[in-house]
This record gives sequence, structure tokens and C-alpha cells, in this order.
Amino acid sequence: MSAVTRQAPQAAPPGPAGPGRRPRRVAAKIVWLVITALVVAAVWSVDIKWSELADFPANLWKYLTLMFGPPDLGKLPEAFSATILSVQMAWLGTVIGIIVSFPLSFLAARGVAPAAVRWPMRGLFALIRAVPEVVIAVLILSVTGLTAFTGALALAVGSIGTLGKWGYESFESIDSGPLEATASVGGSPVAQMRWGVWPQAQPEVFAFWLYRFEINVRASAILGLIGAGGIGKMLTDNVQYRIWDGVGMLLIVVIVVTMAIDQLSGMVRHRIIDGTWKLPLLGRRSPTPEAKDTMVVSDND
Amino acid sequence: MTQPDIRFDHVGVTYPNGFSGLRDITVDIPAGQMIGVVGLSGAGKSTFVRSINGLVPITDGDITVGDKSLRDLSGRRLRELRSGVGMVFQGFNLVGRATVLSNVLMGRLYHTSVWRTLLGAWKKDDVNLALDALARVEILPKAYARASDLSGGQQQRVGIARTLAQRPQIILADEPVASLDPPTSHVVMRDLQKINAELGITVITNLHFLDLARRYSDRLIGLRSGEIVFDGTPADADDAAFESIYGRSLTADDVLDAPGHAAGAHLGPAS
Amino acid sequence: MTQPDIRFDHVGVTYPNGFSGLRDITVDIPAGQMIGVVGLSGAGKSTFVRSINGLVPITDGDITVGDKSLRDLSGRRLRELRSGVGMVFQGFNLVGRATVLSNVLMGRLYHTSVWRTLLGAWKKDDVNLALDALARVEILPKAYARASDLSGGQQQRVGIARTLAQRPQIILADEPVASLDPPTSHVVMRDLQKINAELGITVITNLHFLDLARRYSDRLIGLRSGEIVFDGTPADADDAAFESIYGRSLTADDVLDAPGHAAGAHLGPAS
Amino acid sequence: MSTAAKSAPPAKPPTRWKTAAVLIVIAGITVWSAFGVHVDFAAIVDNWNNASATIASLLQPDYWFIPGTGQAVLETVQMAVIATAVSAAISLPVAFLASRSTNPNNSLLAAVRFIMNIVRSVPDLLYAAVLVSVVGTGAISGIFALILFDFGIIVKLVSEAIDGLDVGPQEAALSAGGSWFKADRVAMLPQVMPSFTSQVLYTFELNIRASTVIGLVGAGGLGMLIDRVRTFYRYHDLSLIILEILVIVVVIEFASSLLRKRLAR
Amino acid sequence: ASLTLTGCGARETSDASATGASSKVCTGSSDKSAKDPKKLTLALVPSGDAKKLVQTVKPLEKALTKRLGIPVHGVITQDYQAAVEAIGAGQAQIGMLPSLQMSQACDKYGAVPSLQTVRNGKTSYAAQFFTNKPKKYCDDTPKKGPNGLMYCNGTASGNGPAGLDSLTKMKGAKVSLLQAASPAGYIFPVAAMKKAGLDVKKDIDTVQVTANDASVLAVYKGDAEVGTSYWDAREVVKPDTPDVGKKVVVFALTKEVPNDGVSITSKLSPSWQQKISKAMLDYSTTKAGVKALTAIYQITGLKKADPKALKQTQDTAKSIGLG
Ligand SMILES: Nc1ncnc2c1ncn2[C@@H]1O[C@H](COP(=O)(O)OP(=O)(O)OP(=O)(O)O)[C@@H](O)[C@H]1O
Ligand SMILES: Nc1ncnc2c1ncn2[C@@H]1O[C@H](COP(=O)(O)OP(=O)(O)OP(=O)(O)O)[C@@H](O)[C@H]1O
Ligand SMILES: [Mg+2]
Ligand SMILES: [Mg+2]
Repeated sequence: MSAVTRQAPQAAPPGPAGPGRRPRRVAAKIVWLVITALVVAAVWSVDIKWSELADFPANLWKYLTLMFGPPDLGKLPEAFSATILSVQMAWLGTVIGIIVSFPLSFLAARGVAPAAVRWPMRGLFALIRAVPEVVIAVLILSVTGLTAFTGALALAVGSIGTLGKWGYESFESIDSGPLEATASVGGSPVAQMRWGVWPQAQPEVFAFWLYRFEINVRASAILGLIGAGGIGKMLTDNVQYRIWDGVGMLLIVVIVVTMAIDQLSGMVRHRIIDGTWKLPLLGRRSPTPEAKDTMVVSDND
Repeated sequence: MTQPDIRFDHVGVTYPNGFSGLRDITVDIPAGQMIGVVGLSGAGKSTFVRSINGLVPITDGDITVGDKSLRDLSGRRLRELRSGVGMVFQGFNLVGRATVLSNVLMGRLYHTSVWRTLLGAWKKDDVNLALDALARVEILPKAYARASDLSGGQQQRVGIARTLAQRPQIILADEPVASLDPPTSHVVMRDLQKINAELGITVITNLHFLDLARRYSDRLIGLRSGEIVFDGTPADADDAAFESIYGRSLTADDVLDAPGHAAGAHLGPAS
Repeated sequence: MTQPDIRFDHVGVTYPNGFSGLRDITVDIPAGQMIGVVGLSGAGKSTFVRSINGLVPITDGDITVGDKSLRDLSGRRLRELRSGVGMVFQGFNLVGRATVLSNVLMGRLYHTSVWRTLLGAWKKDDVNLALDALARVEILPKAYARASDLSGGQQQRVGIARTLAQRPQIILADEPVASLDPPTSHVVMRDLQKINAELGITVITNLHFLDLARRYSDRLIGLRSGEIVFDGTPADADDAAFESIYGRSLTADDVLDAPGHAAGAHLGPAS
Repeated sequence: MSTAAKSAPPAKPPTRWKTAAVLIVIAGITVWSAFGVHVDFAAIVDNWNNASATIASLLQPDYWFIPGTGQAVLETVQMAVIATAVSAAISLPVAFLASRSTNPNNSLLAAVRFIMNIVRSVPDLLYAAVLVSVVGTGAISGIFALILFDFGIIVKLVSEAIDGLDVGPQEAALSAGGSWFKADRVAMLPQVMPSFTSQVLYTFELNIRASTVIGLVGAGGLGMLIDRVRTFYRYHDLSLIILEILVIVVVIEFASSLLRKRLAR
Repeated sequence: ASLTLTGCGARETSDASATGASSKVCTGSSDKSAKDPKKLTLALVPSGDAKKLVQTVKPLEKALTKRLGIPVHGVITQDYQAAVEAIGAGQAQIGMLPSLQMSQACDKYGAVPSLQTVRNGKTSYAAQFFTNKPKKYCDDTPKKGPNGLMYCNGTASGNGPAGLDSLTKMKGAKVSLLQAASPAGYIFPVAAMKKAGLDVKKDIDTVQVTANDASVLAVYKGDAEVGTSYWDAREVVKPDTPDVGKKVVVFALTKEVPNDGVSITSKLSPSWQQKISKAMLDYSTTKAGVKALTAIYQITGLKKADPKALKQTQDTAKSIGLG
């Protein structure tokens, strides 16, 4: 047992031979404690009549049968055109939101713009997210009137808040390798963004765009209240008057349409990421777990 | 058209966390040399080559490339310097989702206008240059494939082509053959050697493997803990040099039944 | 306590996309051997070792491990087999965010109840076993460090410790030394060799480097395009063997200035 | 490299027309939508300053209103905390069932994804409205509605994050003889924690903001207060409420980036 | 609103309602330099089934288009604030609004409170409380009113106030209320409850609805025990649910609420404001007009608005801390 080989593999400091003490991780414990305390306090203090939950299942069943047993097929055309109008509003809102938020989110990303630009941008995104959709809609309404266009614009403004945030988060979470490569060939900041950052963030950003479109279809419901039309209007009309089979019909149409959109967008996303078309509801992961990407973006130090 | 010399003058690199990556390095690299940099993992090889194009900022001393001092070079002037220094990365640093050609064209970014960059509307000349570079490393047929669809060796060659398309005066290669199989390693190393010989470009290569470094370099630099512990021709790199670089002699390691594994007496196969 | 033999009987592996990873492999691996599997990238080395524990399903022929046939083994019975076959992965496959100890304890999963797994409440015995395994590969002091904080060589040893904690009868190692520096590579290979020698565990190791394979194996298996092109002792592995495995002779590669680099005439440094 | 002659560059693959086709389809949908909603940019040009007076008063919060909002803020935060906690707890396992990487059972995977799609398709407003009918008004239906929104969102985002994880460790756990459940627990859960945490914080933010929808159905909290002040044009008060939401949003954003930095290293 | 852009804060002058209108009665303004409009938008906030409103508003659109010589287009919004903002910004020129919103539109944007509706010969109406538990709330046995619906506590006449003593029994009950901006669905009933010693926030369990007949239906379907609406919203529901008059019994009426009416934006010239007002008045005297208006809001006629009377709603709102 020569001393040479004894230490050889361990050029490391001659620390204790044992496994050391199990670390306490105090900070993590405190965080958990605080969270638990918060939840307990909220449950304990909130004004809830738990007894109401007793007939929840029976009631739920009752309303489900009212809605779907059977849905009012006569409302199909109305439900369909309302959903289409909502989809149009959501699409337009998303497109405008993307056009505005995309450059702004670059300006909000670390490593792109100086802090003096970055923080105001992030503040703007947070501010937009803090303003309720209805308030945004009422502001826009005084400009464009009681139209579906107002609805689309309200969705566009709302989208800027979330898309902006998601945008700079994904720009910041890319692998630095290609960015380093574009820097090392002498590329300007714009060139580094275009070729070092964007190709990597692209799939994630596309995913967020599509997801926001999906959210906008649903959010358009609230805008129906202010006269923008679409599913929101039909929804409130039917819910207010307890026409549950009408609600059921609308729900079926909304679900079918959004699921179709979801499948299409999943397909597009798959195309961007893997280079092949595939429906997300089907399909298993490819059997090679050693993903090709690991070669490309193997970490550097 | 003279190639620039590289001069390290008492260079030190201290990382923001206080760790010294390089200490008091003074070394002269005349234009046109083929240099192998060897050392243990963590010795500072990457830090050494990355400091030459300013990817790692130096904190002490100075590096001069040609007549330019790297100290406080920034913005457009730094980019200009970088455009003359090509870098081949260990992890390839390709944009997997872009085509091979786009990746190689990234080498031309310094010479491309902003709007062409944005639209990806490369100049015809640059495209030809990129295609030539691909031809040189013999993967021209893959020009329009997605970079991520290539094998490791092929990806490494795309990295080299990107550097060639840059038309650099200096090539820095950070472990260009790690995780390639031996024949492919040799191909890549010979490519670099040929570029050095034919075009007179200075090539500085980090290598884990002393044997590769010995075979393909004019000059070896051995690093350990951020300091130069060896500097000489491959012929000089004997066992003593090995020991100074790797901290122990190869021979002791080669002993089949090294003693000293005390623990684990009851580690047998489960019944 | 006998170790199981491994028997390949006209084994073929066809991947779902129709690609043949292995073709008609028939080979016998008696218990206790130390085997090196070599071949070019894409030759089928990984497919070969991964088929032994069913990570890659075989499509033709049969593999028997001891008296168990792998054909159609699934669910609990497959897991039982796997618990006796340890695997060391090229990419380490550690959970970077978990502690080293947790990673090693993953080797005990088969013997741990569902609720213990869920809560991470490992049995005292298993923890001791894991600590012993860490001691054996000499990184016991790192037991409570995050796996991602370790150097490459250390991570690889955690992978080996995980396998040891499993108390397997067979160890499969898929390129355990790729991207490690030479001294560390030797340490890892000697560890495996010692485990084989001391505990009588069959060790099958994929290696890119013929020299390492030669030095540390009792027997070499050379693969090419999914077929066995060499099977013999390291001493038999001469230049002819090299040529059959790698498709060309080493000597030709060693020629410094290989001919045939026509392209790139105008690829010179800028200005 | 051998004597292989310099091969001609391959023909450029005809991807241009595909890109063009996609762009045309997108433009087409946009135009169709523009007609559907009767886009009228002229109105924006003509009337853009109509909103300025309202915006001006929205820029001046009435800080004296702070005590008036205390109860509502408390209610909103209570509902958000409970809903976030409950939905985090139920969506984590479901996210594992909804990811291709962690659920080997194809038909179960398809079923879970199908149901989650439905859960996500239902407009928030409808959840709120139906729940009010089923459970009655008050915090409880608000909490239920929030849980339903969050559930869909967390499962979607987290299962996508799981899809993108390194499956190497999971493979190691499987090859040590662990079942899928055990392998997912030991090898995948720790990896997905950072993105799970950040999604949970994101839904917490959403829950605070969703109070408008919740308020519409009378479930209390800031939403009802917003409704009250805005229908009486108390824009300085409205401004204060928005400011309060902004403060909460920013605090959450900070916590989130802090946690992400700590967890993701 | 004060436009001194301090940027940091401004005190909400809540009891002066922005322009100090509590002392003065707002009569609106006009824009003499305004060009002639090319088309007009008529904003309606439904007090009943919005879908039916779409159909019934058609004759009104047509008649006004004919009389004014430019196209008039009706838009329905579920949201009072949206309607007022639209009129304020000139996005809608004519608004058929409840009394409170007429005063608000005048205070905030100078919209002229032009006409008020007449129903059953009155320019005011009572807000009603109704229940599906008559035994609990009625002191006498419910009787059929002239319209065939059940009333108790002397509410059949429709003249408020009546039966307000029984409000104290609502303690702890589920009560369907409209949004806070609704005079008959919220302001007057809540003011009455306050007088009877009930606090909306603590003493009852609110079921929020957004329309008067929805409130009736909520009680009819058992979602709430007591509901509030204008008198008598049950008639709207009756065609679809014939037994609503039996199951849902009115047991109390608030004091009289000023009727809703027509506001005209201040962004029109005085002559156009006149023209619109006259056209609507004219139309309401024709047979077809009466029929159409009745179909919309059970309106039997229109007359010049009395801004002072309208203001009562605002004052009542203030009495319960709103406005
Ligand atoms: N950004 C950084 N911050 C702090 N320390 C760093 C940083 N980058 C590298 N180091 C440290 O500096 C030392 C030298 O690192 P370097 O990457 O130059 O080593 P190397 O010789 O290239 O090793 P390898 O062969 O593993 O790539 C190492 O100990 C490393 O931990
Ligand atoms: N899941 C899969 N589907 C289709 N083909 C595959 C799959 N996995 C591997 N292959 C192919 O099978 C062949 C053998 O692969 P394998 O991974 O066994 O090679 P290897 O010898 O381990 O190579 P390396 O040294 O690069 O790891 C390769 O050509 C590879 O492309
Ligand atoms: Mg390095
Ligand atoms: Mg392999």
C-alpha cells in the first residue's frame, strides 16, 4: 500500500476521510416553513363555509347533466360563429402583441441592453400585467368604440405583458456556447442576438406565442362583456339565464376548436424543434435518449 | 501580409469569484507556430487560449497581438481583433437548428452589415467562401443539413470551417478532438496542422492527450494550476516533463494492482 | 454464489426506424471476464452492451444471462434482472441537482419500497452500502456535495459507486473514460479492473481507445457495422486487427502530410 | 481526408417556398381575422387622445384609499395562496403523467393529455360562473375556479419542461432495476423542480390578477372592489388598486428570479 | 377630474363626484363647432335578455335611421362603465341608460340627459324584493296581482315603498344582487336594507348576477332565496317559465327609483342633439314606436328628462357609500 498511489487519484485537499456531516440546509427549511405557515394561515383565516362542499358532487353532476344531457344542438350555429369571432379576436390580438413585445423583450434581456433600458422595460411588462383586462378594454374602447376590434386590441395589450416577460426569460436561459461563438468571430451585438441567441430561444418563444394565443381565445370571454362579442357574450347570455344546455353546446364547440388549434400548434412546434411533423396527442419519445442536442450544446467548462 | 506575433507579458487572470485562472504568464508566440497546450483538467488551458481573443478578460499584465494591446480593448476595436482570431470550441458551439452553411457563415459576421445579418441575406462572396471552407474540411455535401443532424466529428469540422471562413491570422482550438474517436481525431489534427503549414496561420491547440500534442505540435506548453510548467519542443517532453505537468509519473499508474483501496470489504455481489 | 454467464445467440437489433444496430451476434461471455469492446463511432458498441440489460430490446435471436432469457422479459422480472446488472454511463447520467449520496443510492432502487422512494427515506443499510461504495472509489468526502459541483472524473466515479452500491453480478460500462484526462482515465480503468479481479464481477467496457482496451482487458471484442470483426486476447490485437476494426491502418493515418486537399486555394488570412 | 475530389456544393434544398407558404397562411389568417373583427385603424388615429384623460387620472393613485382596500387585498391573497398550494400539489403528479418522458404508457398518456386539453379549453369566466352555481358565491368558488385555471397551466408548462429534461439519470435508475415510478421520483423530480417552482410562482401571480374574473361572479376580493370603483369612475382609487397588484406582481417576479437563480445552477 | 398631473397621487373627491355636482344639477353640454355626424351609434345596456334585445332593437334602429337621414346602429354592452365611456368619448352618440349612469355620463362627460322613459304612466318605478320562500317573508298570504303574478305585503300595486319591515328576515340568506351600479338591482335595495339594519357585506350572502331577469331566475331555480330587480321583472321571464309568478313572490318594494332614459353625447352640435331627441320623442308617440319600445324595456312612452329627479339615484348611491 504505497503512499504514492494512495494520494495519487486525490489531488484534492486532504479533507476528512469520512463522508462529512450531512448539511443542514437551513435556508431551504426556513423557506418551507414560511410557505407552510402562509398556507395554513390562509386556510385558517379565509372566510369559507366548508359545509357548502358537502353537496358539491351532487350539484356538479346536476349541472353537468343540465349542460350535456343533451346540449342544445339548435345553438350550434350561434356557438360556432361566436367561437370563430373569438378566435379572430384572439389571433389578431396575439399577432399585434407579438409584433410589439418581441423587440421590447430583447431590450429587457440581460446581456443585451444596459440596465437603464432593461429595468424600465421589465417594469412596463409588470405594469401591463397588473392592469385588469376589463380596465384595458374600457380604455381602448374610448378610442375604437364598442367593437370586436377593441377586444382584439385589449388582448394585444394584455399579451405584451406576458409575452414580454416570457421572451426575456427565454433569451436569458439559452446556452452561452453559440453566443460565445458569434462573439469570438467579432459579431456586433445585433449579430450576436440574431445568430447566437435567437435560433436557440426560437422554439421556446414560438411555444409561448402559441400558448398565449390559446390563452387569448379563452380570455376573449371577458371582453364579450363590454360589447366586443364572441364567446363571452354568448356565455354570459346563457349563464345569466341559466340556459345550461346552451352553455353545454358552446362549451363543446370551444373545446373542439381550441383542441384543434392546440394540435395544429403542437405540430408546428414539433416541426421547429425536431424537424419532423407529429401530432402531440400521439407519439412516444424517440427511443434514443442520447439526444443529438447534447453534442451541439455540450457545456463549456 | 505579415501574421501577428502574440506576446504574454506577466499575464494574470483572476475570475470574479477570486479564483486565479492564470498566474504571471510570460510567453512569446511568434507568428506561424503550431502550439499544443497540455495540462490536467482545470489547469487553465481554456483560460489561456480564451484570453487571447478577449473572451476571458485579463486582470494583470498585458497581451499584445501584433501591435495591438488587449488591455482595455473593447467595442468595435475588440470585434475587429476577434475577427482576425478564429476559435474552434470543444463543445463545437454550433447552432444546432441552423444549417451547416449558416453556421459556417457566422464566421463572416464581422464583415456583414446589420440588415444582412438580420435577414440572413449573406453576400454571394461570403457564401462562396463558406462553401470553400466546407469543401476544405470535406463536408460540402452536408452544407444544407441541420447542424444537429451531424455526427460529432462532422460537427467539429463545421466548427473548423467556420473558423476558416473567418480568414483568421490566428486559430485557437480548445480541445478540438475531445470525444472524437482516434481516427477522426487524427483527421482533425492533421487538418489543423495543414492549415498551419500551408497558410502560415498560427494555431494554438488545447489538448488533453500528451501523445496527440507531441505528434502534431512544433512546440508544447504545459500548464499546471495556472502556471507554465513546461515550454519546449515535443522531443523535450519526456517522463519528467509529464510528471511536472500531470503531477505524477505515468509509470506508477500503470502498475496493475495498485494497493490502497481499503474500504468496501463487504461489497460483494448480491447473493 | 455463482456469477452468471452471458450468452448471445444469433442476436440482432433492428431499431424502429429500420436501422440494424447489431447483426447476428453470437458470443459467449463466461462469468468473471474483463471484456473490452472497441469499434468506430456508430459501430454498435453501445447497442451491444445496452442489449444485455434490456435497455435496447433485441429483435432477433436471444440473450441469456445466467439461466434467464432476455426475450420477452418485462416488468418486475426485467427489473430484477437489471438490479443484478450495473451500468456505468458515458455521460455519467447523474442527477446534477441531487447530492452525490442520493445518486449512489439510486443503485438501491430495486430493493427500496415505493413509499421509501417517494419520501427519499432510504434504509440505513442502503446508506451504509452507498457510503462504502463511495469510499471504494475514494470520493467519500464528497458524499453530501451536489453532483454537479464535481469534476468530470469525480462524476464518473460517482457513476461507478452507484453501480457498486447495486451489488451487481455484471457491470456494463459504456465508454467510462471518454472526456477524462489520461491519469483519471487510468484510475477509473484500474478501479474497474480491481472490481473485476477482487469481486469476480464480469465487467464489459466499451472503449474508443484501443490502447486502453488492450491494457485493461482479458479479452477484446471488436465491432464494426453491428458485426463482430475481432474477438481475442489483447495480444492478438495487432495492426491487422486494428485495420479490420477501424477500417484502415493506423500507419497510413500517421503520415503527416496526407495528400488530397485540393480545395480552399484562396482561403488565406484576410488582407 | 483523402483524395476525394472537391465535390460540387449540393443543390440548395427548396425550403424557400415552404417558408413562403407558411408566411402566406399566417398572413391569410391575419387578414381574415382583421375582416372578422372589423379592424379600423383610422379610428385609432382620429381618437387616440380620447383615453388620455382617463389615463392621466389612472396615473395618480389615491393613497388615502389604501385602508379601503385592505380587506379585499387580504381576501385575494388568501384565495391565491390556497389555490396555488392546492393546484401545485395536484398538478405535479399529473404533469408526470402528461409527459412523454416520464409516462411509458401510451394510452394513459393520451388520455391524460386529452383531459388536460379539455381542462384548459374552458374559459375562466365559465369555470367561475358554473362554480358559483354549483357551490354558491364566496371565496370557496373563487378558490375552486383558480385551482382549475392553475391546474391546466401548471400541468401544461411543467410537462413540457419534463419533456425537455435529460433522461440519462432516469435511464440509470431504470437500469438499476427501479420501476418507472421510482425512476421518475429519484431521477426526474429533482431536475424539474426549478421550472416547477417558477411555474407555481407564475400561477400565483396569475391568481392575483385573475381576481377580476373571480370578482365578476361575486367571489369577493379585489375583483369586486375593482368593479365597484370603476363603475363609479373613481379612477384614482382604481389606480391605487392597480398599483397594489403591481407591487404584488413585482414582489413575485423578484422571488421567482431569485429562486430560479438558486435552483437552476 | 383634476388634471394636475402630479404623477404621484391625487385624492379621490368622492363625495363631490369629480365636478362638485352634488350641489348642482347636471344638464349636459354640447359642441357648437361639431361637424354633422355621418352615422350614429346607439348603446344599450340590457336590463333583460340581451339576445332578445338584439332582435327588438332592429325596429328602433330603422325608425331612427329614417328620421335622421343617417345610419343608426345599435350596440349592446353588458357593462355600464363601457357604455358611459363610449358616450363620453363620442364612440356612441345615444345611450339608453339607467338613471345613475345618465347622471354619471353628464357629470363626467357632459352627456345631455335628454329623455326619460315612461312606464305605466310613471317616470319612476319601485325596486322589488322577491323570494321563493313566501312563508318566511310574507306577513299575509300571497295574492295574485292584476298581471296574474303573486304578491304579498301590499306590493301588488307596484308603488313603493311597501313591505320593507320584512327585510330584517333576510339575515343570513342568499340574495341575488346585480352589479353595484344597478339602481334597481343594487343601490335602492341595499339602501333599503341598510335602513332596516342589514349590512350587505356581513349579514347576507350575495349571489352576483348581471341582469334583472337573471336575478328572478336565480331565485326561481333556487340559487338564491331572495332577489332584487325592477318591478316587475318576472314578466320578462314568464313566457319561458310560466310558473314563475307562483314560485317567486314579491314581498317588498323600495322607494321610487327614477326611470332610465336616453343620454346624448356632448360631442354633437346642439342642433343634432335636438334632432335626435325629437326623433326619439316622435317615434315614441307612433304606434309602431310604442310597440318597439315596449318590446325593448317595457317602455310605454318617452318624455323630457328631469335631471333633478335623476339625481336621486346618485344621492341614494352615496348614502350607501358608493359614487
Ligand atoms: N468563470 C469562471 N469563474 C470562476 N472560476 C473559473 C471560471 N472558469 C474557469 N474557472 C476555474 O479556473 C480554472 C481553470 O479553468 P480552465 O477552464 O482554464 O481549465 P482547463 O485547463 O481548460 O480544464 P479542462 O481540461 O477541464 O477544460 C479551473 O479551476 C476552473 O474551475
Ligand atoms: N434509437 C436508435 N434508432 C435508430 N438508430 C439508432 C438508434 N440508436 C443507435 N442507432 C444507430 O445504431 C448504430 C449503432 O449505434 P451505437 O450507439 O451502438 O454506436 P456506438 O458504437 O456506441 O457509437 P459511439 O462510439 O458513437 O457511441 C449507429 O449507426 C446509430 O446511428
Ligand atoms: Mg477547458
Ligand atoms: Mg456509444
